[in-house]
Amino acid sequence: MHTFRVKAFGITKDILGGKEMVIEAPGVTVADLRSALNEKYPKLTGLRSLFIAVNNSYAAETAEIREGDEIALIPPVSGG
Amino acid sequence: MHTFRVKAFGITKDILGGKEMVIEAPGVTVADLRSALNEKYPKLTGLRSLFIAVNNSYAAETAEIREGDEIALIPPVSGG
Amino acid sequence: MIKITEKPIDVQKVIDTASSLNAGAVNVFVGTVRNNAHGKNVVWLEYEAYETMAVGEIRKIIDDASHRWPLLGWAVSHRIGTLKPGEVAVAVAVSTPHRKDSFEACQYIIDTLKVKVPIWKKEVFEDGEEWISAHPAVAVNS
Amino acid sequence: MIKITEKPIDVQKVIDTASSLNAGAVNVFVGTVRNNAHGKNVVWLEYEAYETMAVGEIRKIIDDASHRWPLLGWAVSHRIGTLKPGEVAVAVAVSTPHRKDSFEACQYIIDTLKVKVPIWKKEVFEDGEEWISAHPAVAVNS
Repeated sequence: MHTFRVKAFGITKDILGGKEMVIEAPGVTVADLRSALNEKYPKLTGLRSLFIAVNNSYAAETAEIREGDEIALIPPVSGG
Repeated sequence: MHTFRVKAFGITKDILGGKEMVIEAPGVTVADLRSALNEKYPKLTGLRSLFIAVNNSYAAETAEIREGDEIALIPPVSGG
Repeated sequence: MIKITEKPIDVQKVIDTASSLNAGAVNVFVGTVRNNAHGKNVVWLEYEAYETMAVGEIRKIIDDASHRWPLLGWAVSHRIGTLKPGEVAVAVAVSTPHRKDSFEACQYIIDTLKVKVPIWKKEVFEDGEEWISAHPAVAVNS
Repeated sequence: MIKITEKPIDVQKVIDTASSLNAGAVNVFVGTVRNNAHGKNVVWLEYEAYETMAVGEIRKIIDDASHRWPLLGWAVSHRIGTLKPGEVAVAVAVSTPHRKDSFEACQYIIDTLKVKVPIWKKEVFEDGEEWISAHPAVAVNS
């Protein structure tokens, strides 16, 4: 298992119950992390969308996360 | 002959040589006034356009001008 | 608010006048004097208006815009007299519930103002001057 | 200038920052908090940003806009924290040589900001609150 520290914003902060959580995932891709998140917090699947950002940029599902990367959950944005 | 007092703006002020001029025209329509103006000040025909306003609105060529109407020459506008 | 004025335009005041508590969007267009035209340096501009008619024509444009977009507030201010490069010649602001309408309405107002409202500008260069758009071909009278 | 700030936005400063002596046009979009949404009274809004990423995403949008339109100046300021109805949430200003480009570039920037930049707002009503657009159907959690 791999351990990731994940920042949460907006409604994901409410769903995860905090600004930053530690998540265990079976693999190192964004998709692996997403699966682990959805399993632990099923309410995430009810969102209109959920992007995962790595190092301040939107990440593809196939991207691999490395140690020290900054990971963040991006629920539907609503700025402006 | 009919006598009209005409306000001039922009380049027409330069062509007529003043802010307000008295023009004699053979008829009472805007077209009559335009003919008289073009004859007296041929440089007006070199303009990209020339509208005539009566009482603060653009007037049709067939409109009749009455005593007391405010008449103005509107060369191509360039506000903004 | 429709204003034709010799005094510098207070853009913030134009925006405040157009704003509304029911609006989510304000779009503002500010037209400024450029320091060059046709490759020549502009020293200053002279703006002249047929004021009573200009106010009436702007009012017609606002009325038309009000029928096409849900305007909650608006303001148009046009400067006349002598303007130096960088100074504000015109400011248009509108507020609407949503942003797309604010862009469309503001653009309609300034586009129409530029073709209908009796205001004229003369560019003064170092070696001559020219009433803008007066003649079919651009030529500088020196 | 890209700014994410808890302090009230000074729209005039945003405009001044975007202005340029070579520009003839400045377009400004101001997004304000409406006093109602879905027919309910909005008491206040809470804006939250993932600041480092938000600044980066706005920079990408400006870079894209700079490639599509001749931007001579620009400024984007977004407020975060607690906002009351009537307050300015975002201000975008761009200057270009001619006006059409200023409208298009400003609209592109705000449209793209609204779908890409990680900023979130929660509407707080008298009887509940809601993270805007979070769920497929609009529903207010009471």
